[in-house]
Amino acid sequence: MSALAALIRRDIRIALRVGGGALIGVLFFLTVTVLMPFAVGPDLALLSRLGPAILWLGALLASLLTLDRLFTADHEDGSLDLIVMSRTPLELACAAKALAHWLAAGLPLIIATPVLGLLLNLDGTATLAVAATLLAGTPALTFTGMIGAALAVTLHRGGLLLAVLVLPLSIPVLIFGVAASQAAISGPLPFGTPFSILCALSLASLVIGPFAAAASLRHGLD
Amino acid sequence: MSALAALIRRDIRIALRVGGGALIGVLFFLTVTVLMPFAVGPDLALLSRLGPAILWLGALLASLLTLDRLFTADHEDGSLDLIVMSRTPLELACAAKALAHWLAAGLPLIIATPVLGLLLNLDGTATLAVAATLLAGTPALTFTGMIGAALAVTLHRGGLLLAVLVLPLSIPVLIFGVAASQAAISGPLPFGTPFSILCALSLASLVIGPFAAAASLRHGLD
Amino acid sequence: MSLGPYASFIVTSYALVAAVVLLLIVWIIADYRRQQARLREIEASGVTRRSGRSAVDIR
Amino acid sequence: MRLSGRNLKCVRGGREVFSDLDLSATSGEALAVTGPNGAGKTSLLRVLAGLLVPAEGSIALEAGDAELSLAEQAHYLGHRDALKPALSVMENLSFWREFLGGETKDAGHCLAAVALDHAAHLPAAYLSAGQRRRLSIARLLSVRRPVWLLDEPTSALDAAGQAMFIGLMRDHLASGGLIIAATHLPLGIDARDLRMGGAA
Amino acid sequence: MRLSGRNLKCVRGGREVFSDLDLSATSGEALAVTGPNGAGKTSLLRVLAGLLVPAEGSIALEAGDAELSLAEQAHYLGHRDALKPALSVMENLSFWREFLGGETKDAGHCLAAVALDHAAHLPAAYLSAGQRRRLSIARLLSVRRPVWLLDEPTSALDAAGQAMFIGLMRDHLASGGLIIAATHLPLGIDARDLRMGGAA
Amino acid sequence: MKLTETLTDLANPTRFLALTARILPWLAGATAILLAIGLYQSAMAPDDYQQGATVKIMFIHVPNAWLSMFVWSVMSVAALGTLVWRHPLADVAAKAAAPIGAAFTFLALVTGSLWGRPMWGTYWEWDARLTSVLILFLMYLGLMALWRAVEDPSRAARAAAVLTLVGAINIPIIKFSVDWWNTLHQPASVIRMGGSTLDKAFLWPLLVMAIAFSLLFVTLHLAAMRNEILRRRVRNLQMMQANQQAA
Ligand code: HEM
Ligand SMILES: Nc1ncnc2c1ncn2[C@@H]1O[C@H](COP(=O)(O)OP(=O)(O)OP(=O)(O)O)[C@@H](O)[C@H]1O
Ligand SMILES: Nc1ncnc2c1ncn2[C@@H]1O[C@H](COP(=O)(O)OP(=O)(O)OP(=O)(O)O)[C@@H](O)[C@H]1O
Ligand SMILES: [Mg+2]
Ligand SMILES: [Mg+2]
Repeated sequence: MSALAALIRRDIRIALRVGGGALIGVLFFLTVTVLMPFAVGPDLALLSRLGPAILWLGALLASLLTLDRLFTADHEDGSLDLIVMSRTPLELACAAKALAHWLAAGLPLIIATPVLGLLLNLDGTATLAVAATLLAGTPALTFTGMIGAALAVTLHRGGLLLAVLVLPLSIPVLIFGVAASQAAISGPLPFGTPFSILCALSLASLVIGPFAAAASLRHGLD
Repeated sequence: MSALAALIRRDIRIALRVGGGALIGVLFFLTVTVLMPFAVGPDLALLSRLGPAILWLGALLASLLTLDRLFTADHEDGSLDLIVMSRTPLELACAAKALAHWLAAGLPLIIATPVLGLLLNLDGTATLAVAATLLAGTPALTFTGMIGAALAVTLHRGGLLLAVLVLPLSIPVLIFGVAASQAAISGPLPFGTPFSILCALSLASLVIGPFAAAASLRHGLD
Repeated sequence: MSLGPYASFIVTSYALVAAVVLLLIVWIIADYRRQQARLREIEASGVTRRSGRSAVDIR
Repeated sequence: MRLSGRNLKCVRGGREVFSDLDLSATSGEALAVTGPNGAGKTSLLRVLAGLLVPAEGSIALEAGDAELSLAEQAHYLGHRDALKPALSVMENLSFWREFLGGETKDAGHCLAAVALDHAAHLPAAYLSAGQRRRLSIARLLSVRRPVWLLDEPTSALDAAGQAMFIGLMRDHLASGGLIIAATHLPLGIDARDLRMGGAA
Repeated sequence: MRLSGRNLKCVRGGREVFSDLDLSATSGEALAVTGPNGAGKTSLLRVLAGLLVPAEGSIALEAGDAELSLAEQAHYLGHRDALKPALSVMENLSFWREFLGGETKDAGHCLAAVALDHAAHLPAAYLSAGQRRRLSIARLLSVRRPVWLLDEPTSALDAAGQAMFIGLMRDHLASGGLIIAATHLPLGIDARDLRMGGAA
Repeated sequence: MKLTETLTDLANPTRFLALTARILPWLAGATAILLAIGLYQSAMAPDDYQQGATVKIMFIHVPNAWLSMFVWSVMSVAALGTLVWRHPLADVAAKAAAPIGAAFTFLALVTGSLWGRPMWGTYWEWDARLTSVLILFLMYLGLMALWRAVEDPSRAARAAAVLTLVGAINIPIIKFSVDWWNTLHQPASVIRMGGSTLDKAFLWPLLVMAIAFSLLFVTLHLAAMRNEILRRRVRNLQMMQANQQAA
């Protein structure tokens, strides 16, 4: 237990020092959001309609930007060897690393959602809905992405596999996330249905992700 | 001259073998495009109106995704030291690396545009216009992003901080890229004006990017 | 002086400017005090500058 | 305690690195693995550490902790030193100490043992090559593991550092541990030699 | 040719590493930089290579090529070996040979000189530590540079490799080159000693 | 000869501290007086026939907007000092200016929005002028984040200098955005080719306020630079303390 806590603490600390901290995460989303009106044009109604998708894309991007090096960095400096050899089950260690990544990269986005919602002209309920879907859905992005990150290490292929493997896995998450937020904002579908699917996806990935990642690390190191 | 050619060849070869750049960019691009209909709803007219904006956003985010390790990999294995010491002016070497990156990661996006145009319900001229603006504009994205990549090395910081620093620089490119495509599709403004500004931005970044990157590498290595 | 129908906008903007400028001033003064205090603290612990002059003395 | 490998064969990247290799070491004993570059010393250590799966053969640890695998009872010191540049020296060491678990020693003492205590609060990015190596050695001390698998442990150490490390290895052997070390230089302690053949 | 540094001072991470350092070396001469871990040997080499800016002092290369800076006339062999795992041994060497430019030698010959010709088509990811070091040494041979700045060049080399490298350094000195090498082990060639002080 | 002497004098941090200690009170006094005059004049200024009393927002909006650009220009000059002469005082000047510039930019944005609501019927519109100022604000924040994120000051200074110079291209974009794109925002009326088009009744208070705010910036900047120098002195002493304890 304390081993896992130590791992989580270490990874968050590194993320904050190297990535520049949670504040930077928020600044990043601010910038991405500010970009949108430039591309789409200053049509406020349209902007608020696109709002959830923009926030979800930002979340995907933030997790992709940093996730592919989840294990690679540890592999390159030899830490991964020691993690594999340790007395902590590898599945739990993988889960701890993914959790730390989510805390450092996913959570700040969710906390910043209200501010960004303002810029994107979302009203209160819409912002709340997007925040709820992000909270339920971003763990799935991290935990499926983790599988690609593990394969990237064992196959010595960086981006390619991550992209090929992870994006198809995360597209359902994106679709249901955006669908649930849209449902909450404009109807006519109920919010509950896509949202519960989203939660199911997250729960499934919480289990499958660590096992798949650990299996690929265990068999693929050299 | 042959030194620069060797550098470009090496970087492209590595990109293709490791699989980083090209495919992840295209796949991300694809994801953004696939996601939009869900966000906007099944309104085909609106979709084709947003088409150029979506493609440009995809291109910007995809280049952001792959660019941050342009110099970091070379720094970590010591290659950068030798590149700095070499007889090739550092500005040219930086430009060559950026060019290689664009060839491996930017060009595939442009080649993929027609397929994505289909998905977004764009007609022939519109697709052509977007492809032309991307061809003229993505070098500017790469060459301004390079500055961030160089800062990543000298600051020992990765990811989001750099995105925050560099994204504001790419906003003008995005504006004129979208404006030119819109002009070609629906008028009333002529295509030429924003397009020539776009080309001017690209040319300016071709000069500023390598100088800024080289300056930051030269002053910041240790 | 009457400010017309938009008095609240005018007053708010002047008040905001005053608030932010005051905040800047307060921050700078507090920062100055903090650095001075730290310098005194270090000096009290016996570290001296190479020039041999007191670090707190800046005149 | 007795570590033994029987009839080991290792294949990497489709090519056979070594085969038919037998080895054994008991408590208090050191085994020096020597041989030309590319002979397979590092590969052998990684097989023992459980990081590579041998193509043939078996490895056994007798009279060890029955609940734990060999890897869980071993320290591995490789070329790459498992340090995070963004963390301080102390943070790096404390992390491994907590994460590896088991019987631990005070981190400050371990740093002092490798003469790095004055640098405890520096970021690891600031360390010189030898200082990094010393910090890795401090990790071996901070958590007790009976088996030490060392890959060229003294590289980058200065004369004082080598003497210090020889003392630490002696202490480890005296307390019932065993050492298997790949090396090109004399280890500095009494050690049986395991010579591996092969090309440069 | 004569390389001299006068009154050099180096500051890294806000801390002074060394100061008041003078050095000089002429054609055909080797300078062995020695000292405890963290004394500043690597820092000195990086200052000479132009990769660090000295806080004070000046460096001059007399009777070298006037059109080129010292860095452009020097080879730097550091701890990190500038190899790309995805490229083959031959591709790695050929790239540096073409990129560094100047007077070049056949890449195949250079690989043979370090006994790596049998591995020319392997990916560099497959090399053992000593083989990687040999490949870096092949880079020194493939392009002629009068000044060699070497940081612990023989680490990871086996006995045969060290003998081979001593021969290569001798040849380099005989052809009018000069060598500045940081090392903890005897270099194996006649060399003047530059002893640096400092903490562990 | 005289000039270079003064410059080298100023470049010495200790001399800088001594000199600024003497002139800062005068600067602060002058700022206060001019601000008082400017505020009185803007209170007395007549209403605009189109904009009514809201024209009073101009007297604070425009100086803040000008300063937001001016401060970045100051930082660009300092950046040259950092890269070309590697002078620590240039680093200090650049670092101290960033938060002040960010504050002015923030104020320009907020007062502009508050003016926009009565004038254009909206607080915010994604047009070129407004957005380029928002980008300027983001870049100030980015620079501040960079200064905070990197603890080694000279390393941070060099990176920030490169970035400042690159970001300087945004300044002409802000200035000329109203000419290049047709936007909601007013085109230049004070500083333009062919002389000012603004009525004297508004021009005077505006100019006084602009000078007052510029003096405010100089005062705050010098004070912040002093703090920064002290902060570095603290850092150096702490380092020496650590070294003395290690020895
Ligand atoms: C958030 C919104 C706004 C921003 C970011 C903004 C920004 C700026 C900037 C940067 C300038 C200086 C430009 C230069 O020197 O050429 C400026 C000047 C000015 N602004 Fe705004 N502005 C905003 C809203 C407004 C509004 C709503 C009005 C009035 C309807 C307004 C009226 C003016 C005027 C009259 C000037 C002086 C122009 C001149 O004389 O050169 N601004 N503003
Ligand atoms: N990147 C860096 N940033 C800040 N300080 C550093 C950095 N690298 C090294 N140092 C410090 O500079 C000093 C000298 O380091 P250097 O690497 O030059 O030592 P060295 O003589 O090569 O030691 P070794 O024998 O261990 O290789 C050390 O005290 C180290 O902590
Ligand atoms: N990751 C790898 N994939 C495939 N082959 C490898 C890999 N690593 C090493 N090899 C090959 O295995 C053989 C043995 O390598 P190993 O690293 O075990 O040698 P070593 O005895 O440690 O050599 P050195 O003295 O140079 O450290 C070498 O021929 C090498 O080419
Ligand atoms: Mg080995
Ligand atoms: Mg060294």
